[in-house]
Amino acid sequence: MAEKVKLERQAMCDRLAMEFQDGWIVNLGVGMPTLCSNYSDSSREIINHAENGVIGYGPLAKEGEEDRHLVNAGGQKVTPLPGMACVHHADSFMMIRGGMIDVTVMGAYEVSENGDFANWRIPSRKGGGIGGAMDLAAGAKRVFIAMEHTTRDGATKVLKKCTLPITAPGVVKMLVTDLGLFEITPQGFKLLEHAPGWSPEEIQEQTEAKLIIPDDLKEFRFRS
Amino acid sequence: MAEKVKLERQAMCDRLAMEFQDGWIVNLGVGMPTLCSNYSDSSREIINHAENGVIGYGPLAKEGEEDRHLVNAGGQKVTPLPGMACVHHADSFMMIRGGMIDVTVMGAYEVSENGDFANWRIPSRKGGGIGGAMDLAAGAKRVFIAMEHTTRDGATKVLKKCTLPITAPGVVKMLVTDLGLFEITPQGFKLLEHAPGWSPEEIQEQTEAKLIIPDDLKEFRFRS
Amino acid sequence: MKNKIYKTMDDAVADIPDGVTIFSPGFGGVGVPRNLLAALNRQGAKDLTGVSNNAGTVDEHVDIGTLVEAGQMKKMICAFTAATHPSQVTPFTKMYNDGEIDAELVPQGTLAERLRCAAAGIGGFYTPTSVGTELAEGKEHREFNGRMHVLELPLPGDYGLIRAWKADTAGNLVFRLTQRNFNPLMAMAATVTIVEVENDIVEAGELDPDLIHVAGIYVDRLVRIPEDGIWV
Amino acid sequence: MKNKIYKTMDDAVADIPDGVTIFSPGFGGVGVPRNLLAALNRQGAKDLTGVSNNAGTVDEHVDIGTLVEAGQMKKMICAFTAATHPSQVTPFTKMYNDGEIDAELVPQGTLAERLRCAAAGIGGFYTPTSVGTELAEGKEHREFNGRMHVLELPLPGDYGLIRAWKADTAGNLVFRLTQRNFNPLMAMAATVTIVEVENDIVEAGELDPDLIHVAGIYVDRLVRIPEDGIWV
Repeated sequence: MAEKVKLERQAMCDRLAMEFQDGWIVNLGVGMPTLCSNYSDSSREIINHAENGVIGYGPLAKEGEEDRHLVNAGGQKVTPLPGMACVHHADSFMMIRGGMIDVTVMGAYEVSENGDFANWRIPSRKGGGIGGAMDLAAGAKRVFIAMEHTTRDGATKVLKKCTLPITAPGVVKMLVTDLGLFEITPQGFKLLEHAPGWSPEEIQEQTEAKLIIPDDLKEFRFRS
Repeated sequence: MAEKVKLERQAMCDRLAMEFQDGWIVNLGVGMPTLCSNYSDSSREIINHAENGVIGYGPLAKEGEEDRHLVNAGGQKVTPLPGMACVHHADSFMMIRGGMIDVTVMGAYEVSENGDFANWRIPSRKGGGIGGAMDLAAGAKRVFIAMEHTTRDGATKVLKKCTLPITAPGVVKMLVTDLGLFEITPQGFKLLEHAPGWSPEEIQEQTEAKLIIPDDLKEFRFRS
Repeated sequence: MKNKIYKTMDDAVADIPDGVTIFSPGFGGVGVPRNLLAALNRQGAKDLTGVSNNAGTVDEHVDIGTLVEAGQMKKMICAFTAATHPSQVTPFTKMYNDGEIDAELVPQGTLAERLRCAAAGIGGFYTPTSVGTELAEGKEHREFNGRMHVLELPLPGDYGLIRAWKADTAGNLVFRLTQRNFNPLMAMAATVTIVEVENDIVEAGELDPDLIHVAGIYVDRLVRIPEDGIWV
Repeated sequence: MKNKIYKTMDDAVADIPDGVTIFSPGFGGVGVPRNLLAALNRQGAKDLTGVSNNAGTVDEHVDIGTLVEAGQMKKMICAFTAATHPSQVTPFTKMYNDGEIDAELVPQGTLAERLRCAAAGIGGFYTPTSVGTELAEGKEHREFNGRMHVLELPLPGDYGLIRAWKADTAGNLVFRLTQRNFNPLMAMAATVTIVEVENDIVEAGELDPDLIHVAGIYVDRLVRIPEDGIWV
C-alpha cells in the first residue's frame, strides 16, 4: 500500500475546478474556494462572478498593479479581463437568484448526505456570518463544497445529518475533502476518488455517513 | 356680465403648470397634459420625467434637430437638458412607485368628488389602454387632471361617482377644465377659479357633483 | 470565448419554435427590434405569446403588430389592449374584438416589474398599482404599512428579441438614451436573448465595464443590423 | 437649479438627529463613505440604526465600526453579525456578545433586494433565499411554481451616506468598478442622500446621460473629498 497522503488545499480546489465546464459562470466563496481560480486550463473559459457585482474578472492583481476600485468577494484586489462588466448589488443577486451562476464553491463546517451544508453559524458564538452564502446556495445551479474531512480535533465533518444550523437544504452536488472527492446522490455520498494511499474503508472510518463505493473508484486525478 | 369664454386647452394646461413648484419632478401624460411643458417660468426649474426612463429632458425637438433615440412618453422627439439621465423601464417605475414624482398630469374621461378618476377603459370597447397611468396614479405625490368639462354630447364629466372603470381611487388633488379650476377636498370639488364670464351657478349647472364655492372665488389667472 | 455572433437576422431566429413566449421591447417607436421581428415574421413561427408595451401601432413600421396581423400571435400581454384614442384601430384591435387573439392587460410599471421579478428569481411581489380598480379583481390583496397592495407574479419568456446601440463579442450591451426602455429587462428575463445591434460589434474589452447596461452572460446571439436593414 | 454642494463633510451631516436609520454602503473596503462616517462620528449622533454589509472590520479604517465602537449605534442590520473566522473580533463582536448593541442578520442578496424594494415602492417580495434555515423561522412561507419562498419586507432608511467616483451639480452619480456595490441602492432607498465624491463635481451636462448610475433626483447633498480626506 502506498504512503497515505492528505491532499493540500490547492490540490482539493484544483480537483473541483477540473469539473468546471467551458463557459461556466463561477462564484468562488471567500477563503479556500478562491484557490480554484489558480487552476488553469486553456481549453476552456471560466467567467468569474462575485457578489459585489463584478462579472468576468481575472486573476489577483500583482503588487503595484492593484486598482483600488476592483476587488473580489474576499476584498482581494483582482484584475480586469476583456469583457468584464460591473453592476450594483441588487443586480448582482439577480444573477445569483435568477439562476445565472453555473456553480458556486464554498467552504463548510459540515456537509450531510442529503446535500445540506452548514457554514454560517456556530451556536456557541452569537450571531453569524452569512454574506451571500444563502442566496448562492438557493440560486446557483450547482453547489460544490471544499473543506477538510475532519475538524482539528479529528471529528468528522461528513455527516448523516448536520448538527449546526444549515445554510441551505439539499443543494450540495459535489464535495472535496483532503481525503476524497464525493458526489451527493439521492442515495447519499458516493466516493468518486480517494487521496493517495487511502482505502475506501479508511475514508469510511473518518466519515459518519455511509459511503457508496463504486466499482470504478479511482485515485485522485490532478489534471483532466 | 362679461362674455362667456371656455378656456383653450393650452390655457387650461398653463393654469395647472402654474401650480408646479421650483424643483418639482413632473410626469406629463400623453395628449393634452404635454401642453403643460409650454408654460415657462424662469423663476423655477421643473424636472421632466417620462415612463420610458428619461429624467430631466427638455422641450420638443425642432424639425431637423430630432435625435431618433430620445422620445417622451408620447413618442415625441424631445431635446436633452443639462443633467438629463436615462434608466430602464423598471428603474423608471421605481421612481414612480417610490414616490419621487411630485406631480403627474393626466387626461381623463371622468373625475368624481372623492378623487377617483377614469381614463383607461370604455366598457363598450374591448380592452383598455393603461400604459403607466395606474402606476402614476398610485405612486405620484399628486395627481392633477386636465380635461374638458363635458363630453361632445354635453354630458358632464365632473361627477359624484365615476361611471367608467376607474384608474385609481381617491387620488386626484386638482382638476382643470375649460370652465374652472377645482381642488378636490375631503368635502368634494372646490371651485377655485372660473372661466371668464362664467358664474358659479352656470358652472354648477354643467356639473353633477355639488360644488363648494368659496368666498374668495377668482377668475382664472393665466400668470402667476 | 463562445461565438455569439450570427451572420443574419434569419439565422438568429431560425430555431424559434411554435408556441413559445416572445419578448418585444420598445417604447414610442424607439428600441424596437424591428429586424428580428421581420425575420421572425418571415420564419413563420405561430401560436406565439407576445410580451410588449403595446400590441402594435397604426404606422407602417415592422413591430409586434406585424406578427399579430400575420396570425402568428395567439396572445398578447401588454399595457395597451385598446388605444387611448378610438381612431387608432390596429390589426390587433380588430382581431381582439373578433376573438381571434387573446390578451392580458398589465399596467406598464407592473409589466416592467414582473419582467425584473422573473430575471431576479423572485417568487412574486406586492404593488399598490391597480388597487381599487377592475384590474385588481381576483388578485390577492394585502396591506403593508397601512396601504393596500396586490400580489403580482413573475413574467418569464423564452426568447427576448432586443435592440441595442453597441455590443461586444462577450455579449455586453449598451443602449442609447430612451432606446433602453424595456430592453435590459427583457434581455435579462428571457431564456434565449437575441440582439440586433446598431453599431459594429466590438471586441470584448473595448466597452467600459462601468458603461455596460446588460452583462454579456445574459446574451446568447448578436447580429449587426445590415446597412439595408430597418433602422427607424 | 437647487444647490446640492456642501463645503465640508461636517456641514453635510450636521443635521442628522439621534435615533435615525443610516445606510452605510461598501464591500471589501471599496465604496465605503469613510469621510462622511468620520464626520458623523465627530458630530456624535447616537441611538442610530445602521444598515451595512458588515458591522465594521478589524482594520484601522474608519467605517461603520468606528461609530459602533463609539457607542453611537443601537442596532446593526447586516449580512455578518459574526466574522466567518473566529480570529476576527471587532468592536461590534464584543459589544454584541455583551448585549450592548442589537443586530438583525440578513442574507446579503435579501439585504440588497430589501433596499431596492424600499426604493421601488414595493410592499414586499418572496425569495427562496434562507428557506429551510434558522433565519426563515417565523417568516411567512409560500410556494410559487413548486418552490418554497419566504416573504421579505422593504428596508427604508433616513440618511444614506454614499461614496461615488463622479458627480454633477444635478446630483447625478457615477461609480467606478466594484465601488458601485450597495451605493446606488442605498442612494435610492434613503430619504436624504449625502454623497462624498472622489472627483471634482462637474457642471450638469458634463456626464453622459447613458453612463449615470444614480439619477440626480435621488441625491440631496454632495461633498468633494478634500485632498487631506480619507481616500482608501
